[in-house]
Amino acid sequence: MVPEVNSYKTDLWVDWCPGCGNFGILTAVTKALEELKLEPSRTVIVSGIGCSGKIAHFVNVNGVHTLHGRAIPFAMGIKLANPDLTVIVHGGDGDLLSIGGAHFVALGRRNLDVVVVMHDNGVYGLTKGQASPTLQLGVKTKSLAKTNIQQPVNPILLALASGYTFVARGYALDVNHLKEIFKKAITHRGAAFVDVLQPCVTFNDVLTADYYRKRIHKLEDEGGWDPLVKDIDDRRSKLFKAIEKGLEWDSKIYTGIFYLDNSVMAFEERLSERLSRYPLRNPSNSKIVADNSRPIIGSDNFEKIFKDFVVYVRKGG
Amino acid sequence: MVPEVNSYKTDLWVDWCPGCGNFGILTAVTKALEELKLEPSRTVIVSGIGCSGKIAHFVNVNGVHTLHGRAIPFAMGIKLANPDLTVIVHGGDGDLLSIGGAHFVALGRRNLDVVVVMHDNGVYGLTKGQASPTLQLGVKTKSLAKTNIQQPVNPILLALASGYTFVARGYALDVNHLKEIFKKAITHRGAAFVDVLQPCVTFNDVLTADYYRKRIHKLEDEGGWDPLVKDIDDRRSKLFKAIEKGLEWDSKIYTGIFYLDNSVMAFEERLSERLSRYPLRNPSNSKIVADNSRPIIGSDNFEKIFKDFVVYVRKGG
Amino acid sequence: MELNEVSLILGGAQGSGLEASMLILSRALAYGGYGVIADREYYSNITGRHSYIHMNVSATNIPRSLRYPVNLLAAMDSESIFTHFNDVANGGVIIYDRGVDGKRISDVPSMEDALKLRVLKHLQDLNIESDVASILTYLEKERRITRVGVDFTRWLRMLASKFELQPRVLSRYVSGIIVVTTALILGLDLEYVKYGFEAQFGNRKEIVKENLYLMDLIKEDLNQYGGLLQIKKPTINSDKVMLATGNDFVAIGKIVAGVRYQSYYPITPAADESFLLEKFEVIEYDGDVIGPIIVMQTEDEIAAITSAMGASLTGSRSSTATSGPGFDLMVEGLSWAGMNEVPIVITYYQRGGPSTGQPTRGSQSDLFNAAFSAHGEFARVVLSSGDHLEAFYDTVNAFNIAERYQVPVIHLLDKFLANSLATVPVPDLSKVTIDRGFTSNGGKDYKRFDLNHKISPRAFLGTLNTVMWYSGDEHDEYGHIVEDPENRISMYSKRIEKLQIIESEVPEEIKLRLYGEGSPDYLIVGWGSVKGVALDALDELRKAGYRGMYLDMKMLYPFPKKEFLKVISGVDPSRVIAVEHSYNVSISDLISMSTNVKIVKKVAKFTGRPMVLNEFVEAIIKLLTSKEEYKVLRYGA
Amino acid sequence: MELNEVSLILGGAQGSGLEASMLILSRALAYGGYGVIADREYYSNITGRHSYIHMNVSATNIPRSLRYPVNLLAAMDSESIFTHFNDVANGGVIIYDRGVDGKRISDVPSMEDALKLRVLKHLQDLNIESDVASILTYLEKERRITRVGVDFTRWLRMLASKFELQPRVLSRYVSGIIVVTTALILGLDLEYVKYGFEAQFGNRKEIVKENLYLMDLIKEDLNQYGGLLQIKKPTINSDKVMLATGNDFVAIGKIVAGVRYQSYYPITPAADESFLLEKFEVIEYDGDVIGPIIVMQTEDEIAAITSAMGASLTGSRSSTATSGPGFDLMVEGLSWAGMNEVPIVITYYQRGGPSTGQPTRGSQSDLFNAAFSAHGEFARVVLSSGDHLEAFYDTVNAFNIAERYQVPVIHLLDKFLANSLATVPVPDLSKVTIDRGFTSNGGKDYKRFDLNHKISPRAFLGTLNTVMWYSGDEHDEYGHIVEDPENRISMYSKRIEKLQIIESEVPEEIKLRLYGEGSPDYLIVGWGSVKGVALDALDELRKAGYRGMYLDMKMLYPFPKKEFLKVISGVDPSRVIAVEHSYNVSISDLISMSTNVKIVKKVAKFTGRPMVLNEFVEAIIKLLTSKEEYKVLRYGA
Ligand SMILES: Cc1ncc(C[n+]2csc(CCOP(=O)(O)OP(=O)(O)O)c2C)c(N)n1
Ligand SMILES: Cc1ncc(C[n+]2csc(CCOP(=O)(O)OP(=O)(O)O)c2C)c(N)n1
Ligand code: SF4
Ligand code: SF4
Ligand SMILES: [Mg+2]
Ligand SMILES: [Mg+2]
Repeated sequence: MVPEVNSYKTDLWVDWCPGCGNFGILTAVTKALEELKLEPSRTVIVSGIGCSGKIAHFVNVNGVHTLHGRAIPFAMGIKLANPDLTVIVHGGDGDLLSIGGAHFVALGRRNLDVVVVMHDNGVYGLTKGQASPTLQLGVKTKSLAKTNIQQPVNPILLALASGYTFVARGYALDVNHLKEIFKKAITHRGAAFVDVLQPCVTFNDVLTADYYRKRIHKLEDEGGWDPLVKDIDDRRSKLFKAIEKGLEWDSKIYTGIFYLDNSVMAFEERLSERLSRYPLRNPSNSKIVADNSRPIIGSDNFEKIFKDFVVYVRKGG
Repeated sequence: MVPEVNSYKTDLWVDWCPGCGNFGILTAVTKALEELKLEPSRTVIVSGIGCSGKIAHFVNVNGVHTLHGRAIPFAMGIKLANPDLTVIVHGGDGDLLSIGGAHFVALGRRNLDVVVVMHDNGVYGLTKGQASPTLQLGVKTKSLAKTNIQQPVNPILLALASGYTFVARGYALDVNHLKEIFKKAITHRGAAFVDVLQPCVTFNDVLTADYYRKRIHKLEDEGGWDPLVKDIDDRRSKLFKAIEKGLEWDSKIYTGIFYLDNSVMAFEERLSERLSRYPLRNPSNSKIVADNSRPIIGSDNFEKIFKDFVVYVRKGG
Repeated sequence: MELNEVSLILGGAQGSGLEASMLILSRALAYGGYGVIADREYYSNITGRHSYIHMNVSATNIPRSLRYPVNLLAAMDSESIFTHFNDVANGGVIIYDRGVDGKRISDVPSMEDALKLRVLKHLQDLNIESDVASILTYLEKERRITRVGVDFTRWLRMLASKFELQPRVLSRYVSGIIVVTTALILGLDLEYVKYGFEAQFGNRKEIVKENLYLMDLIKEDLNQYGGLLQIKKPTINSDKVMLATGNDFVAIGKIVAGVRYQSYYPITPAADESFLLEKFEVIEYDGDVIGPIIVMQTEDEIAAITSAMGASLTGSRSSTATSGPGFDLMVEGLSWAGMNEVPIVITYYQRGGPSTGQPTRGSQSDLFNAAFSAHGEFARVVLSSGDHLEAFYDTVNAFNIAERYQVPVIHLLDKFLANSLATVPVPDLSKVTIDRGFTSNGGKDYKRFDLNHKISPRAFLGTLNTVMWYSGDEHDEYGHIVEDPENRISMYSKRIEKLQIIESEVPEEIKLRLYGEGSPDYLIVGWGSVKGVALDALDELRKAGYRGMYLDMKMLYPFPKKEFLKVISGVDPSRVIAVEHSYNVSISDLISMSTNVKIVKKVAKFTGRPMVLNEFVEAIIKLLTSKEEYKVLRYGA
Repeated sequence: MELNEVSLILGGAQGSGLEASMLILSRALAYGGYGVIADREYYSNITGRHSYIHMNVSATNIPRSLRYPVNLLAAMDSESIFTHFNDVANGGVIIYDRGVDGKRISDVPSMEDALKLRVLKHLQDLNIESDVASILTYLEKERRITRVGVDFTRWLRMLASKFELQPRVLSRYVSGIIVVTTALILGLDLEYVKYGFEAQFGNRKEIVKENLYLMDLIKEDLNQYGGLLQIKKPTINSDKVMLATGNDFVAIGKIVAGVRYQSYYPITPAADESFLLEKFEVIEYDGDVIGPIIVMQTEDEIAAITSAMGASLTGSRSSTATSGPGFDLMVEGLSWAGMNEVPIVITYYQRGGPSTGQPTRGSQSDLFNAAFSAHGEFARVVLSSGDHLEAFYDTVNAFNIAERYQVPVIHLLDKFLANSLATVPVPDLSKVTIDRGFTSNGGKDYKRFDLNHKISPRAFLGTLNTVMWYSGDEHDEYGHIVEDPENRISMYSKRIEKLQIIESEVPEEIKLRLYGEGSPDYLIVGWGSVKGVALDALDELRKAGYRGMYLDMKMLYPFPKKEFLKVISGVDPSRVIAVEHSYNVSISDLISMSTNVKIVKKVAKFTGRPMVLNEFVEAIIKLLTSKEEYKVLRYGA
């Protein structure tokens, strides 16, 4: 069906389970895009495979629905080649932290200006409810034959350890709060990570809306919370505070922005130090063809450019 | 050549560059095995691909030299199937933290009783010196065409975030100290990680012996350092101390044991709660064949075991 | 008129309990002595998309294929009617919820546009309105299809008040209603259905009771429809059967084979196999214990194959199960297995590709991936299975071949077989043996890759007084890296030449099987799950006067040239037809490559839906009677 | 007697500067007007293992293959002598360090046991002691081989005192000594060598000066040996050449083709290509800038291919480079490219497999991996290149084909070509064009997968007023997931049927090339880097009275059946010989499969070392004159 260009939602039928937390994420992200007035043609949602991954089809901006675990490197190629685009990754907790774990860490290391939104439901939704890397040890959701015997990884701590410069957690059912986080993540220059607690009503009967309702606290509601790194000396202390809050779980689960550091150069900036005219001139817009379908390197300049490889045979002999 | 069974070193020629830090690691590990009197036939070194990976051939215990980045899952299969074996992984920093990043995190989550030794030289040795994930941002070793524009990942912090219950750092040229760390790592029950600072004399002219000599401090030398988690309440504070020391780099680099938690069940223990006779009875020693090459499930017991799938057709009809 | 055979479709939204309906009804039928095969079609979706069970029930034999049109459609919702009404045979029956009478196609958001438009067009051509009632009226008038409108809501309300049930749990009872109604129309003894409920719900006695209460209600209300499509009394002579899916049979095969380490990363349609294995991790039996089987959910498929190889080195039978995307990730590991002569079994369930493709639909498009992916040259074996029972035996064969020849074995199955439920004879355990190959007790100067043997004696990691080395690099007899060219030639040749040993030693019945009448006037060649439809087609075609045979290629790599050529020798090449669920019908390429026999006639299907008998037979006749060489089948919603 | 052609080996430990020797000497020779080809053989090791350069220098033409025995061995150490002494021709020359005279084989720990034992056995058979002096004496006496013993240490000491150099840097000058000594013996004008030093060290003027000082010393000391193997004055008529490796030519080809995103994960023998590209990230030229080319070292090969696909979607020409293990990891990504019709180039350098195998040695054992790995069916193209210059043009072709047909293109090369250095004519840029295929400006109702075209017009991510979707799932024209069977048939067929368009449209010279004389009495079929040796063999065989042709298969997939059959039609099938660096000679399987032509005669080599002319010619003659069908070549240390 032809998408309505005026809306940030496509008119496809959304085939998530009724009550799924993903609906909240979808609303929050479309609202964020709308409020930021992002041009759909200059915005790309890159998603992995899972229930979460389908979101790329439901938002009326460019959508690249990739492979399980690989949304981040796809997004990296898109962003580096066309740095004008706003690139947002959506993935499941299995997608990003299990099979995609190496890419998750690598993106943090690069601090590339991409937002990563993790649909954190504690299960592998689309494959019918196996334990995901965020499911707590010893838990047995109704979809598991046996108790989970793998420890969870804390996404906030992992993101901080990897080098993300914007680290936040949102809750799928608190759409407005989530939307605000998304807006800040999108406008942040650097790698941003948003862990979104997302009830899976079909497979996860432990991490339910009820479970979260009792535990969620907003960081903003803690007196004097300020995640922003003021200068390099402030980094360590902000990092520790972020870790401290990020690790809380059993009785209190914090949402909001844990860490925000604008002092680290984004990867595009580092590149631009090396590639003089980048990002203005970039892979997606730099010329490669001259007239008559000729390459811009032709008989006239080839030898000059590759002079190190050309040997002019000595005269006479 | 036939290895000398009395020695923990094989008599192969060691083809690392003269002066390579790997020699120190080799000595430390063979000494540790020797002092622990580990039975070579019950010990397995599982290595990845890189200069570091060759170590599996130089130690006279079982050696499994695997694939780039995959030593950890190979080791997991070996250890789970035969939990009697002492299993030690050796990998490069590229091997374990770049291509193998997802496995590195997953092992921490499992707290499986395996030791991971990382040969941390800041470069991809065997492929001629590209930047590894531990090389600092902005550094240009002699083997790089351009300055490194990826941030380093801090292995100590990443290991802690992943859930390793023994986290240490050693220095390849301080063999005795390293050996002691190895011994403790091997005897620790759970996932142990040892980050070994290893000068690469051929490609890394920044992280040299000289560089380290000026900066290395032993944690033990700090008054009152005690990495051991006493009880669950102590966990958080020990974790924070470990992170704090682990993040130090520019002027001081700490070696020694950062974190040690014996209170987390090892994966084998969790399994044994589920599989009654494990680890005593395990995949490598449990019976599968009866007499005459018959499976132990035969005509007599097949239907009983799989009764849920058998339908006895109603009589008469 | 009583029917020998009934085809039916149970349709409804994903998540509404269709699978339970399938299981209960099939158990009931099996208990009653009928043969059943049931294909499960569903979207890559958890809740809401259209899903259906396509079943074939027979009183006279164990059915091997599906047929269209069906005699009965049991529709849980309007979408099922819109989607399948055209597939109901004249004189058939449609069971549906009277509450949806007024629904129009445009009211159904879950239907895909392509289908909607197609159905609307069709209805327009027939000059019917696009609502349920109009369609049913039309069917009644023009095609003598009885509509059995039932009132789900009323029954559920009665159930609720009787047992004091919450409204939100009521939808769970719809699956039972569908079963009972269907059973009534088939004129089944309701005792069978009772058995079905009991077998399904086991000791959850309350649920059984509730369903039996519903059964009584329904029986009363629908008395008039009883036996509308009366199926004959069964004449299959067997006092017990197994009722299980392909996934189940492979899992059971692995348990019997002695698998001790199974790794997996969840993926459709492979994950159910591991799920079952998890249930059998430890089998307590007569005071003894079988196992443990460690079933590991790994972080990805790379860890799945590499950890299984690690486990295998310790001497435990090890395997993993996956489908296309996961197999792709295992390819580098496969190459290590080849280099290090590691016995390992990879159960590979094909689904629709490329990429994520149609993850819940079937295909046979991965033959070349299984046979040829991975860099470098080394010995591997690819086996396929034609039906559920073969899947069981072949699973054991796969482990035996893996250990005997110290090679990775890929057991290539597909979603059709994996997810279809069937009544199957109980395997004959007296035919099963375990072959662990040439093992060694190691010792002081043990050489894992001893060149004195074509297949080196294998000691396990952990063997007393023994150390050994493995390396993905080229190695010497000890397993240490060596780049010497002469050593290279010896080691490399030794590894590859195991293929010749395998080709010559593996028994013929594991390689291929031939069905049908001698000196045929046509030959169908296929592999895997097309067997069922091919065999049924032989029967149909015989009635139409064609004498045919079906050649089931079971060992696909190394390709059994000799045996194949023997079979093919008597047949007119222009009367050989290759069939496959793919576009390329790649088995014909494999045959060309291995034997230089060129098969030009092909039947292909790549919609993700299984080949059904009628279209298959038609295609064969067309190919036999015309110049056409390539038929694409397209039946099935 | 002056020589038209000289073969030589420069041997020494890895890390001792052999590569520099090769470059300086080759530059000198190129400057002097000679043709050069140089193969580099080395272990998977950074320092210490034995490494050597095998070169062929010609005064009359650009050499295409290597030969044994060699006329000259320049040995930096004793291991080089032990390893290669047997490969020196009667009447040849060995340059060596007099300091190693007393070394015995047992003193060399870096030699592998297999080789040690073989050499010891050989020496025993010859009844010689296993020390350098004994061997050289024997060679002098029995085989008229001149030993040119030099005193490295003395020269280096003199150099050190003259320029006040630290002892630890002295070893760097050994490469220069080797070059000068070799040049002297070949009777080269030392001006050429001077040029070599200058070209190599550029503005590091001090180093040039030091080396020239050494040159003078050596000239004086070794005057007596000047022109011992005098090479003729060159008669090749060309005023300029390129001197570069296969890696270099591919990188240069990518730059000319307009690559803008190249991802890689380090791996031998691919990484050098990316290393060169990195140097050309931004080409400042005449006040303008070409580029930028983003060269990304990714975290693994999965990220390499997926990020390159991402970049490609934005319209930038994108590629990645790898070898077997890395390609294996890219296979799932490849399948996504097929499904989403993403133009992307994968440069695939084959090395010895399986697994890590022989990572620094060559092979052609990955043809089937390139052509058939990945699940599901989709269009891809596999191209190969026969030599350095072809590698350049084919790189551009690869991008053009990728974009024109919106398919992944695999450019299949190997380590032999990648790492060998050669003098090559400067590419003719007037023959190069850029074809970006069918692009679109998008717009409001843009459909990325428009079924109205066999190849849908491609708009790029970021196009004004345009949104589009991509999905690895089966999709509709917009790119949205759809499981409808009819849509499936259309989309699936459209994607695969591009193969037919490619087969029919791609120009013949990209598909295959035929060399040699018409109506031949034998035909060699090969692909990739065997071209050089095959062409030289044609010449040799002509001298022996055989009229042959060489068919170079360049487009391997889709296989150009029509053109192949045309070529093969005139030739007696029993006189067709397939050659490949593999065990299976898989090109013959590919041919059987695609055309049903069965090639039974095969020449294989899988030691990791390149086929050399003498063994190749012998094998062909053997196959032409006997019943033998399969020859395994094994020459080279
Ligand atoms: C390589 C590969 N392996 C496995 C799968 C099967 N698969 C599909 S979705 C999924 C996991 C979904 O879990 P998660 O990432 O948490 O996403 P969710 O569905 O919970 O949103 C898996 C394993 C796949 N598509 N590709
Ligand atoms: C899949 C795969 N990709 C790439 C390589 C090539 N490779 C060999 S060693 C290596 C990296 C070595 O670096 P590191 O892991 O740090 O080990 P080191 O050599 O420094 O000890 C790489 C990329 C490979 N063997 N396999
Ligand atoms: S399975 Fe869970 S995550 Fe997936 S759509 Fe349903 S509720 Fe949402
Ligand atoms: S390259 Fe570096 S790490 Fe590798 S052996 Fe040499 S010094 Fe050691
Ligand atoms: Mg999830
Ligand atoms: Mg390293």
